[in-house]
Amino acid sequence: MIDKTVADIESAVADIPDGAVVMIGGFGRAGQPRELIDALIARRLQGLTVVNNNAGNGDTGLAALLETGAVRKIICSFPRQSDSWVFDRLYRAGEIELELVPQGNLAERIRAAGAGIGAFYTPTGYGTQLAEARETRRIDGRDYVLEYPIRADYALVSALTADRWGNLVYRKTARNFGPLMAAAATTTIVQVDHIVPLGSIDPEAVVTPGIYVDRVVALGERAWLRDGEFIGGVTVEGAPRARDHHDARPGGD
Amino acid sequence: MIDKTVADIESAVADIPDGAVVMIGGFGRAGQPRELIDALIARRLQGLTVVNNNAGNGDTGLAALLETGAVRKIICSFPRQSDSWVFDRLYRAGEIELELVPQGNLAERIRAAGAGIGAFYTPTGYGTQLAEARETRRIDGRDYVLEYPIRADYALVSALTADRWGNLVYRKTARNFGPLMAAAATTTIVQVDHIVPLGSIDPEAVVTPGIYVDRVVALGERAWLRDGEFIGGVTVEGAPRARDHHDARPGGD
Amino acid sequence: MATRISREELARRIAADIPDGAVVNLGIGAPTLVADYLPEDREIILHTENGMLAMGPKPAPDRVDPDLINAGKQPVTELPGAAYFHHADSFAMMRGGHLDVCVLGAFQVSQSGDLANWSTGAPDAIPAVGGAMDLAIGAKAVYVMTDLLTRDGTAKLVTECSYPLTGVGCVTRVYTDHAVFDVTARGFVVTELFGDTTLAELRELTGLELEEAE
Amino acid sequence: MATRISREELARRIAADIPDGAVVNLGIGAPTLVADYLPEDREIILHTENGMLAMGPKPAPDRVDPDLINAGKQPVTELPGAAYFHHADSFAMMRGGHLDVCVLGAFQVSQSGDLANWSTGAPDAIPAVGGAMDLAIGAKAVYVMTDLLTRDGTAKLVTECSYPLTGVGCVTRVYTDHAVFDVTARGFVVTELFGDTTLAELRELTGLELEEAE
Repeated sequence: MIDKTVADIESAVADIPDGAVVMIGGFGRAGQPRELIDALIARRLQGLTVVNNNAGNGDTGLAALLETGAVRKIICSFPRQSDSWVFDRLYRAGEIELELVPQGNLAERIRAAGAGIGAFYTPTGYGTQLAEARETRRIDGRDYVLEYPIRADYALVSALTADRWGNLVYRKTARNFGPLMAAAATTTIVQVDHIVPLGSIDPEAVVTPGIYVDRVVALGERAWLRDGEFIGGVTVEGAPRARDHHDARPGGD
Repeated sequence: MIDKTVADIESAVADIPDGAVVMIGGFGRAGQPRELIDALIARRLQGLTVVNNNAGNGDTGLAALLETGAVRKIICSFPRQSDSWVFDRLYRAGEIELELVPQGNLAERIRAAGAGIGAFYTPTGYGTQLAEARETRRIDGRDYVLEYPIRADYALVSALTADRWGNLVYRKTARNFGPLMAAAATTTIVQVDHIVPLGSIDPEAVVTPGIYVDRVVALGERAWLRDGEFIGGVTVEGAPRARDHHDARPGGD
Repeated sequence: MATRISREELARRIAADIPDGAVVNLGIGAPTLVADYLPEDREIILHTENGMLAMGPKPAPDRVDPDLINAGKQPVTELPGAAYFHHADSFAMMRGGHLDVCVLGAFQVSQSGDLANWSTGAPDAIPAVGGAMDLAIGAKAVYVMTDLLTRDGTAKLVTECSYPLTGVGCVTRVYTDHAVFDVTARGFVVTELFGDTTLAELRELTGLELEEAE
Repeated sequence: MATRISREELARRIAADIPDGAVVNLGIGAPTLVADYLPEDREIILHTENGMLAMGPKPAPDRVDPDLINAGKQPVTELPGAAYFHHADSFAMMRGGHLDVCVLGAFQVSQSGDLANWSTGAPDAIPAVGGAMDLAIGAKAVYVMTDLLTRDGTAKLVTECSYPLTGVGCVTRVYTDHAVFDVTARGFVVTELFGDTTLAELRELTGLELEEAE
């Protein structure tokens, strides 16, 4: 019997070694495997290469992982943000290596790894600094840059629901990099709200088939959902929302 | 307001010119846009290039189109079948050109056209006759063949349901080439069972977003479905099933 | 000094050029303002490169959904007809030329349509590109929305970009606070002057041989 | 003449080697027989390259669904845990090395693991390849299921394929009606003999220097 369920989040990441290449899903808070990242932080690893769209925000999640000095190199499209102070400091101090990739090439390179494509010609980045060291080719009158796959040892992904085979559905824009990274990593570890019985996920709506998933861990419903319905009441970061005047009602809590 | 609905199948294909490159979805009967093909046949065109996985079966659908002499060239992966006698005759008579492409490369080349990829290195076909005239490259110890996109002027696709924006869902293995061809053609024409009100299709389950679709035409439910439920009672070709002894019941019709 | 139009007026001006039925991506920053001025009688579908079509306006404060954000990581909503997809599908949609229009900001636009909008090339700057390069080369029409001049009075329309490029020969049209410019084989062509701005003034401000539309 | 095993026995023998949890593609023709012998105490997921995982057995005659077929265009069923996807995703799954096992037929297999199974190269033949080349190079383990000899007694295990190749160096193991052969850096190694077949007989039938497994 196939059962990819892992009981707790610590054991889900227990075998990731120093020096591993780790893809981390998410774009902003959406699809960010926050609890898996925390479990990875607790491992106190060294020399990781991380693939993510960004390079961490504030002091939590990926930024907190960077803060521990665990990450040697990051491959991403948009490191500099208003709250990327952890990355900024490490980068300026020369303590982290950056490979900057246009976002679509990042996505397509991850896709290529999962799809067994050896390399591909993309028009994105042609004639720019980010294609400087790369092969180019004119095809049918358009200029292209040759890009290679990005593979990983591990992928940490957040989805909405899984079954014991690892079939996954996501929720809204939290889908982002998850399906791509799941296919591009040797070992894919997924956190979900719920694990449902096999056969409960509509086969037409499966986004990541279980073939790409190795471990799933259920963490319970996130604060902005109740019984699968959106209830709101949180910030865009998922934190409880501070009430403002408009919400104040006599006797309200 | 966006309304891609076309009232009848004849007008859906009315502007396809002689010499057009036409992708036709389907793998076997599943996903085959039978009625669109019939409407195309009625146009009595010349010099078409057709992209399909096969080269027609029996005397209907794509085979019937070939029979009219409308097709100059076919790009496919599996022309020779037990009932491909129409293609076989034309091919042996030198009346149709064949470009034979391994099935996965066919799918990926169509995908590349829709995705703006100029070319890609695939391991499939390396060292075989079907890669003989092609560039090769060794990448990370594996050998690859360079393949180029396949684009089309028109795609004829069959899906289950559409809305007026052209968002599509398919049914089971009838999905096959539809989503790829819809993205690879300048004009995509889709036949569906039903057109539903905008907002009726679950945004998580849309397989082909309307951005890839130009025209949708509703033909009513196919014989093996009733109110969206599978009821059976047909052959694999969708024809009414001849009753056998096991079905005979006293008083049954 | 010539009359300029406000950023909001410019957003409204750009919105007026977006046809019914268009699929549009509005870049981060000023271009997002365009969404507020889309004509109500047109059905225009907004794409966000993090994986959605038919993005709606921002939600009420108590309806913020961390799973439903735009490319600027701001909360948004979902309109009827929406679809979600992963990043590779989303950027394939862009790169494959399926978007009708994108609106982007700019540091510089050259007369051959080169765009520079991701880096000033400052040696101590931390680079970040995001989806800018994909947007620049992907859409059927690439509109730039920008002030004509930087704060220190330097023109953003140039003979050749001095800042690192985002895309080569990719810009269709530039909407500025002074005028609208089409990028053509003959360089910039002024198609519309705002307020009392004159072609002569624009030539002086930019130092470019600007043509006037016929 | 050595004792051979039947096609059904061979299918059962192959099925016994497929581990619990494996994702498997069974090629068109004889390999589909393997599905009938998969051990009931193992959960094995069947992939069909036309876009499905967790394909089930053929339906009852009155439950044939034209939208639910396998790569051989035969009606099949859907098991709990199934997923549907389009052709590019399906072949990405194969090409990307995500299938554990595929079982294919063969015209010839060379001692370096080259496979020929799509064309006899006859000058008047109409070619057709389908997904054979993708399957040959894609799965983690590529098992060939074949008679050792053609009808006219020629061995299908050869030094070098004379028929057009399907894939280069891609075969893991060959299950024949006489014996099982692993493809190794030293050529074919016989790992199992059926009935009273001997290594000497196999050497005579094939003309190859076959090694015996240690």
